[in-house]
This record gives sequence, C-alpha cells and structure tokens, in this order.
Amino acid sequence: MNPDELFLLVPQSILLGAAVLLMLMEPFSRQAGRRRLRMVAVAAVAVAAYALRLQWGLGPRSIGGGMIRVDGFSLFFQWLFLVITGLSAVLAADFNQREGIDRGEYYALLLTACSGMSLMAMSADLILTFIGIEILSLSTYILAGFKRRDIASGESSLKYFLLGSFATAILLYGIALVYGAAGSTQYQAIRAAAAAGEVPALLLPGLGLLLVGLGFKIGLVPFHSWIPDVYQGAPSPVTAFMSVGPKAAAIAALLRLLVEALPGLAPDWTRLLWLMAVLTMTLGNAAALVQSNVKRMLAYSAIAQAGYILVGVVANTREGFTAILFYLVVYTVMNLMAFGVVLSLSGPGDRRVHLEDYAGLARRAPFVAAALGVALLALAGIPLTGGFMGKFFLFGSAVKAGFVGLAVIAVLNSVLSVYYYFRLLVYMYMKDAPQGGAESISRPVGAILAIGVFLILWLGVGPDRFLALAGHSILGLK
Amino acid sequence: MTELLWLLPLVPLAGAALCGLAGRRLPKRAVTIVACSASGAAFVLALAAFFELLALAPGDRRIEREFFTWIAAGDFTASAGFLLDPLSAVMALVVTGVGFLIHVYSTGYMRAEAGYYRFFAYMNLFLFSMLVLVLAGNFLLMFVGWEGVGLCSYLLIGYYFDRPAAADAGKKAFIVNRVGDVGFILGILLVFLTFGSLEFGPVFGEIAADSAFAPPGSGVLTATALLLFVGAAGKSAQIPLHVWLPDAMEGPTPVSALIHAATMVTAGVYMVVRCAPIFSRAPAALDAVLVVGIATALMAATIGLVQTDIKRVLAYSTVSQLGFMFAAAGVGAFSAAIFHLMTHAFFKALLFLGAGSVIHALSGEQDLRRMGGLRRRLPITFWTMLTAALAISGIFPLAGFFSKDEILWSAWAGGHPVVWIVGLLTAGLTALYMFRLIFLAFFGEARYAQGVHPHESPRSMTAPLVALALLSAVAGFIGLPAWLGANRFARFLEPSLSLVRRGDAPHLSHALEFGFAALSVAVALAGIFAAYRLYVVRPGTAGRIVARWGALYRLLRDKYRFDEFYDRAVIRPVLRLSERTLWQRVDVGVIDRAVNGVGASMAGLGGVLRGMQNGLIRSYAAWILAGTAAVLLYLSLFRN
Amino acid sequence: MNHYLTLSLLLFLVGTVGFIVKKNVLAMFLCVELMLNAANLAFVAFARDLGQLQGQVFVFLVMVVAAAEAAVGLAIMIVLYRCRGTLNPDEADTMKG
Amino acid sequence: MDVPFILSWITYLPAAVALVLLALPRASNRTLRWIALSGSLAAFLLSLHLGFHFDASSSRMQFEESVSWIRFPAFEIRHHLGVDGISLFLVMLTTFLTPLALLSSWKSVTMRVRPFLACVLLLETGMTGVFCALDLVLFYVFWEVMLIPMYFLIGIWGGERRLYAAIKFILYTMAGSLLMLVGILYLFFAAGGDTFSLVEIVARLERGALAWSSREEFWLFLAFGLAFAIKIPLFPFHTWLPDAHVEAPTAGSVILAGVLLKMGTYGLVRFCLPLFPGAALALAPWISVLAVVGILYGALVAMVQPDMKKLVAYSSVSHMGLVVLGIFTFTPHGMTGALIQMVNHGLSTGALFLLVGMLYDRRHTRRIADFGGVAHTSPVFAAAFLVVTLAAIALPGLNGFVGEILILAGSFARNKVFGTLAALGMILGAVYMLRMYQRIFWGPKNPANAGLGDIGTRERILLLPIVGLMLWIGVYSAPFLRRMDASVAGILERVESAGTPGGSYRVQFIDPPGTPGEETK
Repeated sequence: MNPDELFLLVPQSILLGAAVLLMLMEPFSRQAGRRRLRMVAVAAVAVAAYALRLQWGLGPRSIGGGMIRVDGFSLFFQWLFLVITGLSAVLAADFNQREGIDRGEYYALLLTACSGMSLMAMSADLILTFIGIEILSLSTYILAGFKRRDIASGESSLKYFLLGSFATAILLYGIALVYGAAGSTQYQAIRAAAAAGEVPALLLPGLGLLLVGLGFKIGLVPFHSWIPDVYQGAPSPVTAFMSVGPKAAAIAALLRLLVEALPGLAPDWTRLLWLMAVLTMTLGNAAALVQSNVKRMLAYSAIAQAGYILVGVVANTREGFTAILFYLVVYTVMNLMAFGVVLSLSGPGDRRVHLEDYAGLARRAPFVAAALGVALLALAGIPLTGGFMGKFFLFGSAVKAGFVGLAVIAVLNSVLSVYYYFRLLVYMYMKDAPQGGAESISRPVGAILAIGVFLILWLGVGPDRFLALAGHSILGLK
Repeated sequence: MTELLWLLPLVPLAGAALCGLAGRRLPKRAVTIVACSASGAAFVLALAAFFELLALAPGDRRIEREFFTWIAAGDFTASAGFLLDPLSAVMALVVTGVGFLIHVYSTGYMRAEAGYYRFFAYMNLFLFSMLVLVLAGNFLLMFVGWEGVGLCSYLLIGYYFDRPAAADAGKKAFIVNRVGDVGFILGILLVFLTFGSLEFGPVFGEIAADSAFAPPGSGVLTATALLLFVGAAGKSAQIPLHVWLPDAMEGPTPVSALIHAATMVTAGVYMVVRCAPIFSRAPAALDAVLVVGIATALMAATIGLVQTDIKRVLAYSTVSQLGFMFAAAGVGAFSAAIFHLMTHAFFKALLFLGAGSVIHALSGEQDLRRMGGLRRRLPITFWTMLTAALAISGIFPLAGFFSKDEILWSAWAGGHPVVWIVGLLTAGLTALYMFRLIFLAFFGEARYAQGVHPHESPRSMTAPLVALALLSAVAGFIGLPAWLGANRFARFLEPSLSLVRRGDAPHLSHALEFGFAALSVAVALAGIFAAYRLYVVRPGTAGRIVARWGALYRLLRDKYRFDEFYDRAVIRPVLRLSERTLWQRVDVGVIDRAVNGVGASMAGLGGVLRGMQNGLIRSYAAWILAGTAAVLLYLSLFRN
Repeated sequence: MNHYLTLSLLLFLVGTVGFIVKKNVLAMFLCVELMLNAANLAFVAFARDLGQLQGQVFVFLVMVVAAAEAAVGLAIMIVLYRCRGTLNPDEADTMKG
Repeated sequence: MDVPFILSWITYLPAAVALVLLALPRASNRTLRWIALSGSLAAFLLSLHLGFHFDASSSRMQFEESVSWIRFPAFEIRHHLGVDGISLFLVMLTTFLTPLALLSSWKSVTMRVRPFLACVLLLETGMTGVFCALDLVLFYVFWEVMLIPMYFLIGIWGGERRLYAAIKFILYTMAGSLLMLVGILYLFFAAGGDTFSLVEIVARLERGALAWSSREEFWLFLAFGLAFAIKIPLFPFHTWLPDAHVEAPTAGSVILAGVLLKMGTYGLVRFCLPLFPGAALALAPWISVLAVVGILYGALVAMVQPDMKKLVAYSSVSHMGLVVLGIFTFTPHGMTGALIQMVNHGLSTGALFLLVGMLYDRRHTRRIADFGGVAHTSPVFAAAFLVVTLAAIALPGLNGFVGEILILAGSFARNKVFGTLAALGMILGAVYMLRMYQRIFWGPKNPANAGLGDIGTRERILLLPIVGLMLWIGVYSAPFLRRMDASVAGILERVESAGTPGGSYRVQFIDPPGTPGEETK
C-alpha cells in the first residue's frame, strides 16, 4: 500500500483508533469524566468527517487491487454513517446516564459499527463485504444487549445474535457459491464471469443466498422477523441507530453488489425484489397498524420504509439509485428524530413507550410534539417534508422504469401508513393527558430535533441540492 | 309611463323592503302607510300603463323593455325585461287593484297582530313577484315571479307559524308547487332547446311561422305544452296537484283572498294563455288541459258541497272556478279564460273578504254549522257577499254570468258537448254550494257560541267589500256576448292572442247562444232554489240525504282521499326508501361498511401478522429458512 | 469436487435444520458454526478446483470472524443465563406480536 | 395598476400571518384573533384586485407568475401560479369565506386559540394555492398540504367522534390523491420527462407533440378523476363527508363545504378535461349517471337525517352531483353553470354551516328534533336562515337558481333523461330544506329556546356579506358569468378536439348507454 492509499483509509483509522482509545479510557474515568468519553467519540466523528471532506473531489480511487473503492458512492455513505454515528452518540448521552449504561464501550462500539458500515459501502469484494457486515453485526449485537440487567435488552441481543449469525452463515455460503461460480469474489470479476455468455449454474443460487443475507440486514420480508423484537428490546438509542445505520449500510452493499457485480442478472433480481418490495411494504404497514407500543410501531414502520427504498432498486435506473440515496438521508433524519423523541420520553427503565404515554403531549411539551409531528408527517410522505420528496422521486423512478403497478401499490401502502403515523398525532394532539406534568428533554436532543425539523422542511422544499449530490454520488456505481 | 315600467313592480318591492327590514321598529301606522301607499301607487302606475296602452293603435299595443342581461352563458341568455301588452296590462290591473283593496282591508283585519309589519312585508313582496310574473318578457323571468309568488304564498300560509297546521300547510303548498315548477322549468328548457331563445317574442314568432323545428301538432310542441301545463296545474291547483290549496286556508283570510283566490292561483291560467301560441298548436295538450280543467271543476264543486269550514268551501270553489278557466283555455277560448279570471278575481276576493269579515265578527269561528242569522248583524257583509254569490252562480247581469256563459258557449261552439253538459252541471252545483254557504251563514237562527256578539267590521274592511261588490256587479259588461253587443274585452285582448292558431269556428246563431244563456241562468236558479229548500225551508233534509248516501258523503267530505293516497303512495314509501333502504342499508350498510371494511381487513391482516410474530427465535429462523427456499425456488422457476 | 460440494451442502443443511430443531442456545450456535464450516469447506473445494489460493485464505478469515462471533455470542449467553437461569431459546419470548 | 406577484401575496399572506401568530407567545387571544382576521381580510382585499383587473375576454391565464422552484438538469418544477375564468371566483370564494370562518369562531373556539387560527390560515394558503397552481407538482403539494390543517381542525376542535372523522377524512382523501400522484408522475414521463407545467403539457397535446393511447388516457383520467371524485364527493365516494361535517367545528365545516369540495370539481375542469378529453368524452355518460344518482340519492338521504349538519352534508352530495353533471354536459351553459354553482354552493352551504353553528353555540345540540319555534325568539336569525335556505333550494332571484338553471339547460340539451332526473332534485331539495326549516323555526314557543336570543352584531356582520352576494349573483349574474365565458369556451374547444370532426360523434357519444340518441339543437 502506498501512502496515497493509506490517506484514503484515514477516516476509518480515526474511528477505530478512537474506539480503542475509548476502551482504554473507560476503566480510568470516573463518573464526572464521562462527558469526556462522549466528547472523544464525537470528536473522532468530526475529525473523520473532515478527513472525508478532503477526499471529496479526488475522483474515484480504489485500494487493495480494487477491493476497496473510494468514490462518490462510498464517500456519500461514509459521510451518512458518520452523521448517524455522531447523532446516535449525542442522542444516547442523557439516556445512557439515566439508565446507568454510560460507558466508554458504548461509544467505542458505535465507532466500530460505523467503520463496519463504511467498509460495507466501500467494499467491492464479497469477502470484504462479509467482514464489514460482521464488524457491524458484532458491534450491534453487543449494543442491543447493553443494558445487561434488563431482560428485554438481553432477549433482544440474543435474538439478534442468533438470527444474525444464522443469516450471516447463509450469506457466507452464498459467497462461497458465487466464488465457485465466478472464480473470484471481486465484483468486477463476477460481472465479467456473468457477462461471458452462459451464466454459471451456481451464480443464481449464490445470488439468492446473498439476497437473503443482505435482505436480513435490511429487514426485507420474509427475513424481517427479528426487527420488531430486537428494536423493541434494545435500548432506545441503539434502536435509533439500528433503524438507520445498518439498514443504510446493507442497502449500500446491496446496490454495490447488484449494480457492479450482477447487472447481468438484473431481470432475475428485479423480479424477485419487486415481489419482496411489495411484501415488505404491505406486511410492515399492516402489522404497524395494530401496534400500541411506539417503538414496535416504529420498528414495523422501518420495515415498510425499507420496502419503499427497495422500489428504487427495482427501478434499476440512475434515477432510482439517486432517489434511494436521497431518501436514505431523509429517512435518517426523520427516524432519528422520531426515536430521539421516543428515547427522551421513555422515562426510567425505557418503559413509557406506549401510545397512551403520548396522550396530550402537545400540551405537556409543545416543541417535542411538534418535532415528532413533523417527523411523522415526513414518514407518512406529506408534501413540504423531505419524506414526500423522497417518495416522489422513488416512485417516479419506478414509473419511469415502467413499474407503474409497483408505484400504485407503494402509494396505497402510504395511505395505510398514514393511519398509524397519524394515530400518534391523534394521541399527541387530540387526546387529553391523563396525568399531565411537563416533559423535559435534554438540550442536545432538543437541538437535534430543531435541526431535524429544519432539515426535513429544507429537504421537502428545496431538495435540488441534495438530489444533485445524490446524483453525483451514484456516478461511482459502475 | 312605459319608460317607467320598471317602477311598477319596484314600488311594492321597496315597500316590502322597508316593512321587512325596518318594520319591527316602525309604528303600525307607518307600516300601514308604507304598505298601502306602495300597493296604491302600483295600482296607479298600472292604470297609467293601461291607458297609455289604450292610446296606441291595437296593432302597436306591445311594449317591450329590456333592463339588463340577467343570465348569459354560451347561447343561453335571459334578460330582465318586461313585456306590456293587453294581456299583461289586464293582469297587472287586476293584481294591483284587488291587491290594493285587500291591503286596505288587511289594515283592519290584521290590526291586532303582533307580526303586522311582517304580514305587510310579505304582501308587498307578493305584489312585486306577481307583477314580475305577469310583466315578464321571457319565460325565465316569468319563472322568477312564479317562484316568488310561491315563496310569498309559503310565508303567508305559514304566517301563524306557531300553529303546526299552518306550518305544514305552507310547506305542503311550496312542495306541491315545486312539483309543478319542475314541469314548468322542463318546459322552459324544452322551449330553449327547440327555439334557442327564451324571449316570448322570438319564440312565439317562430312558432306562429309554423317553424320547421316544431310544426303544429308536433311532439315537441305537445311535450312543451304539457310540461308547461304541469306547472300551471301546480300553481292553479288542478288535479292532481290541487291538494295544497284547501290547506292553504290556514293563512290569514286576506291572504286567502289575494293569493289563493284572486291572483296567484290564476297565474297558471295566465301562463297558459300567454303561451297560447304553443297550446293552440298542440291539440293533444289542449285536450289534456280541457279534461283536467273540467274534471277539476266538477270534482271541486262536489267537494265544496259538503265542507263545513267557510273558507274551505270557498277554496274548493276557487279550485272549481280555476277548472272552468282551464276548460276555457282547453276549448281555445283564451280570452274567455282571462275574462273569467278577472271577474272571478273580483267576486272571489269579495267572498273571501266577506268570509273574513264574518270570521272576524265571530272571533275566529270558521265552521258554518256555528254561524247563522248574521244577516242583520252584518248587513254590509251580507249584501256584498250576496252580490258575489249571485255573480259566481252566474245570475244575469252580474259579472260571473257573462264570463261563465262565454266559457260554456265556447265549449259548445268548439264542439265539446260533454264539456258543456259537465260545465252546466258544475254551474248548478256552484250555485248550490254557494247559497248553502250564504244560507247557513246569514239565515236561520244563530248557532254561534253564547257570549259572542257579532258586529259589523270597521270601515277599512267594509269599504273594500263594497268596491269589490260594485266590480262584481258591473265588470261583466265589458265582455258582452255577441247577442248583446260587442265583446270589448276580447277585442282588447286580441293583440296578445294574435299568434293563436284558430280553427274555423262554426257559425251558430245568436238565438241559440241566447237560449243557452237562459238555460244556464235557469240551472243556477235551480241550484239556488235547491239550497233554499235544503237549508232554509227544511233544514233537516240535508242530514237525511247524508244518511242515505253515507259512502258518497264520506268520499266527498274526505275530498276523494287524495291526501291519504299521496301519503300512502308517495310520501311514506319515499321516506321509507330513504330512511331504511338508502340511508341505513345502502349508505351505512354497504358503502360505508365497504370503506371501513377495507380498513378493518388491513387491521385483520395486521392481526394475523401479529400472530405470526410469536417471539420464538426458532420459528423466526424457520421463516428465514422458508424464505430462503422460496427465493431459490423463485429464482430458478422464473428464469427466462 | 462434487463430493466435497455435496458434503458441504449436507453440512449446511444439517446446520440449518439443527438450528431450528435444537432447544439450547449453545447448540444452536454450534449449528451456526457448522454452517460456517460448510461454507469453509465449499471455499476450499472451489479454491482447489480453480487452482487458486484465494479461497483458502478466505477460510482463515472466516475462522477469525467465527471466533469473534463465538466470543460475543458466549458473552450474550452468559448474560442471558444470569438473567433468566435458562438457555432455552423458547423462553426468550417476552416480546412478540 | 399592476401588482407584481399578486397571486403569491394572496396565497402566502395567510401562511405568513399564521407564522406570526405562532411566534407571538404572549399575545392575548383577542389580539391573536384580530391579527388573524386582518390577515385574512388583507388577502381578501388583494383578491378583489384580481376581480377588478381580470380580462374577461381572454381565456389565457392571467396574473401569471412563474419562477423556478426545484431545478434539475433534465427538468424543473416551477412555482407557477395563474388564474383564469375558472379559478378566479374560486380564489375569491376562498378569501371571502376564510375571514367569515374566523369570525364565526370568535366565541365558540376558546381552547387553543392560537393553533386554531393558524390552522385556518394555513388552510387558506393551501386552498388558494390549489386554485392558482399551474404546475402539477405544485398543485399536488398544495392539494395534500391542505389536508393537514383540516385534519387538525376536525381532530382537535371537533365533536364527539372527531377522531374517527378526522382519520377517515384523511385516509379517504389521501387514497385518492396518492393515486393521482402516480398519475402525475406517469404524465410527466409520458410528456417527455422535462416539464410538470400544465399549460405546456396541454399545449403539447394540442400541437400533437404528445398523444395518448386510449388505454393510457383512460387510466390517467381515472387516476386523476378518483382523487377529484372523492373530494367532490361523487357518489359512491361520499361517506367521509357526513362524518367530517358533523364532527368538524363550525369554521371547519364552512371551509370544508364552502371551498374544499370545490377543489374536486375544479380539478376535473382544470386537469381532467384538457389533459384527457378523449377519456372525458368516453366516460361522460357513466360519470353523469353517478352524478344523477348522487343528486337523487343525496337528496333522499338528506330528507331523513335527524342531525342538521348531516342533512346539509348529504345535501352537498346532491348539489355537487349537479355540478359534476353540469361539467360533463360539455355545453357552454352547462359548464358555466357548474362553475357558478360551485361558488353558489360555497356561499349557501357555507352560510348554512355558519347558521347551524350559531344554533349549536347556543343550544349545544344539532338534532333537528330538539328545536322548534326558534322564530319566536330569534326573528332576524330566522329570516337569515330562510334566505340561505331559499338560496340552497335555488329560488329564482337568489344565486342558486342561476347555476341550477344553466346546468339543467346544459344537461337537458345533452340528455333529456338526465336533465329531467336532475330537475327532480329541485323538488327533493325543497322537501328536505323546508322540512328542516319548519322543524327548527316554526311551531309553538319552546321553553328550551328561552335563552336563545337573537343573533348579535358580529353574527349579522358575518351573514350580511353572504346574503348580499347571494342576491347579487341571483339578480345580476352577468359580471360573474362574463368572466368565465372565454375560459369555458377554451376548455370546451379542447374537449371537442377529441371528438371526431362534424360533431355528431359528440352527441351520440354522450348519450347514456342504452338510450337512443336524442335530437339536440
């Protein structure tokens, strides 16, 4: 590796270095010094982001003989993951103090997860993708069970771990099959093998197993079953992180894999993903309808949202991918906002997460209610929010690609989703509080909410810059 | 004056506005002055217009004034414009003249009412609407007046709105009229569709030119005429839409006189005559008019025989007389119809006002069985009412004789002997029920409650009675039959009816006509005599007849059970359909349930999914495994 | 070549079925290890078939990953056992629906 | 005088005022109310400018303004506003009714005044925007955004079952409008993928640069039409309306009935006819059947409603059916009648809800049976109610008649069966309205009304402009109709371009299935 290539890995090195640092600091810091741990994590994220900024505009490069790609696509996702990680760290701060889990490992694991996700977005080699997934997974398994004394957290962690490793094993077997079929695990090589006349016999089952593995991470039906339980049981900040980070990373990996390695099988995977998108949206929304636990409802909502995102994959066009990237930004903002409110209000033990707990919130905490309201409107895809613009371009790409039926199913699903998103609005704005009492949220969370509201509206009213950015980013996919 | 034609309806409108908006704060006296001067001024204006018209050569007696475009969209235009010709001039005179007298009468009759200002506001508004109706130069504007008078009728019938009967009657009147109005509207639309215009002039001109769109006797003309006649039947209370008029007697008596006897109810006749160019070219429709008219005349007369409420007797009499007018139009004697309309306005208004005077004197008693012997107590009322009763019975030389006789004669001359016979019979019945009323009210012994001391009404009420009595007595002479001289009335109306298509009338001798006239007077006298025998000489006879013909009596008393029929055949089924079938079953049970069902089924799906999400790791793994198998299968099966 | 693959597939299937059938968390995890090793076997087989070294390198990588996974997994299981006193996966069903 | 960006001013002024309201933390309710009222009045005054300076002879868009909103290399979404004879009076109706709606809530809304006023004002922005927008995306944004304040109006300040009504309202209307979104997207790509401008796409269709296959046109028409049909609401998509009306607060009902429903019929005229004339022609008989069924069905069901608001709601179904019938006559008078009838219905139904609201404020019940004899205690109120009732049942001389007669003339010319059946609606209208009037106002004195009192100054101020406008349109409708003529002709020309030359096609086409062609002039 020459110095140039090392430079490209600086952001990841910073993250991992900071993670190690945090682990080392943990035993030596007392209660008062906890703040410093958080600061280290956030600082690492900021420095890494700055390092990334320096790479922007360098043009596509690759490291390790094409195994790692540093292009617009991976930069975009790295940047997104850094934002997610940083925000998750900030969101977690007060929660962790309240729950007594404010430990250095927490932030260290966030950082390692981030670097795992980044690896997934950068990797152009199946083995590296696998390693990225594993780094991410191992970190999140632990994060999910971070409240060691909490039964739900432990259960969540166990479920995630067992099912996750099960899915990873399937993925790995898929990698093996693809390797056998193509003679390589590098995307370009796979692409060449698939393009050379007859498609190797093992490639197709290999593709299937890969889709299962990535589908599990994204939460596609029928590989979604872990999501509600794990999301519900994990500490709320972890849920917030999981609902956006790993999902985005898996989608990044999926896009890389499908577009760069397997464009030759596009008819096969579009058809398959069409069906999965429909199932994912419909089942996610239908199940969310009947939830009374807000966390669980948001978990199902996250499943449904993955279905919308998949619409862009099915379209398999530049517009579709652009829309996916754009929507991931929007989705990150709105989901983090929603979970930010949830974790702020959940109270000691992370227990007040039922719809009834939100009754009359507009009276008790107008700003929080408004912020959550905006996030919900965005999730429902109401115009003037980024959620609308995201769906607009996603479904637009499907229509352009000729998938009008899929677009129709998607919008009907949106109608369905309006019901449960708005039900939360009903509780906040149209029901009286049973016990009153003003709610307070920490200042950092408040700031994040305020920025989030601003961002969502900005994305909804003036999305062109973000879209241009997304459009620029996907140029790396090829 | 004709330059100021717009002022004619506007004066009462201004009166109405003043009384209605400010009347609550004005003293009664001021309201009286405003209302009476408004109607009086309108009468003066109408007279002026009439004389101006008279000054023109007969062929030029047609003044059209267009004020502004009211509605214009595409080729559909309707202007606010008036047409003053002999026909509308006569109508305007009758309306304002009788209207003025009744206004004066009302100042006495309504003196004690708390809603005095409201009453006069409505009355003036009525005059306005009625004048718009008769002066309108196109179909649509006529419809404005048409519905306007309907509204006033509704409001005035419901004047005593705290009485449920009055409120119901008002609503009934409006709705039954609406049924007719829809026919009218459809007729108007058909006219527009056929001739591309709504103005009387162009439309009738084209019809008279035997337009290729609608040649005489064509289906379009017949349909148009029939639809218009539906409207006329509604307004003028002809079978089968007559049911509202008797109920309308719930309104104050001056209202009954003005609206439900003299003017508004005759609007239908006016409309048919106005549209005579159409009707005369639609023989089938004309026959329908004739049949309905004469049937209504007979039916109402028979009902009138047994009613005990003095106003209801008069109401059925009105229905009957309106039937006569339609019969006249039906045989093509349009000017006779208007002539009878005019004379009827005088004597029927008089009868109602007289009845009002009686009711007033008896402190609200309307039942004929509790009257009697009022002749001496109410002399002016008695004598004037007697004049009117003789007039309506057709006794020479009172007004009714000339007008009714002309109708009967036209029927015979037009080749409708059956109509003539029925008409004659009805004339006899008219005399009978009219004098039954007179005898029961004014003769015999007093049957009213102890402690009631009837006294003659104040002068404000008796003066109009006298005026109307004079008119009832002499108005006939302007329309003398041929055997007595020239029918000036018909000649005056001629320009308005110049576009009517006429068959060749058979030449019948004056002697025959005189003989028929004598016969009809004889029949009327017979009716009067029968009434005298039954109600004065042997008062018990009527009871015996009732006992003998019980079923018939009950049928008549129950007015042929039209209301009951409508209730059972229309109102209740419609309500049941709306309530049980459409609302409960279709709306709530089918449409809304389907809508909610979609939601419920999605929630049901959610429930099923919930059940599948059983929390067991191993079952989740099984799902993943099954999904993997499905993916592999799908990929291999659907490989092209 | 085909024999290796058949064996690998068999191992994989045994692993998956075992994962679903076993009622002990530890056993389930061992089944996952079995699946991973099935993949390893496939890698090695393919590498030999293709005449490459790459596939064999992968096996080492996978083994490292599997070791890390085992470490994390055992930790989670210990926590679970402390909380509930059982390793039966079916008892971890407080969250469902 | 030329005011730049006047439509933007009219559209966004209320929203700006709403933001000001939200930003004034310490102001008293009274101050807030006055600020909101003056904001909406200012918008109304600005919209008067439109009325005065509108060029009636042109069918083109006027007061047009267009700036780039979202720009891409391949296409852009423009902030494109404009009014023509079709939207002019709907914009004015919106700005006219909003101050009245605010005024109507002066006393009745005492809880959460600030957000209430903000919702009403935001709603106004949304509605005005819908009527002005000429870019499909912009239109859609307004169309959807407007739902949110309405949802809150029903859900927060509504009656007992407000939550059910609010969610039903939003789900029902969203279902339609999201399908329209797919339609918009399809249209966009079919039109070349470079513009969302309605004007431009229509121009392309006219030039022949863009043509539909009949299948395409059919489905696109349905995608747009369903959204509009739900909003109108056309039978059988109407069941959200009674619930929403009954539960909404007075101001919400006024706006809902007065303006929101018009958005559906407006959409039909603005989008469905010019964009998909062929499908409009082909489907006209079926839509007319639904419209006629709606007229009769709505009236019949209204007849037996025990709740005033429900009655008025069902009467809206009936009246809006008439409007739809008028549009699909494709005759100048039928369509002009439909346009003026939109305004009329906005006035009369809006006024009816105001009046019902006044009753409700005093007696806290809307059951017709609970009333009776109100005219004794409240004569002025009774008179006002009567005028509005008469306007609703199309008494000549009041506004409703002008619209109804034109629509009837149009539909009668097109098809006599439809015309006749629609005319029957006039009878039924009289039946249910007068039934209600009689049961509320007439009858013996009722001790329950003892404390009722007559309407006060505020309420008179509220009713006076409406009644005045009713009389104006009823007596002298020319200033209104004249401004619509050119635009209606433009739309009709567009529709007729889809019929085969000679025009005979058109007439036969429009006849309902199964009835032989009738002669028309």
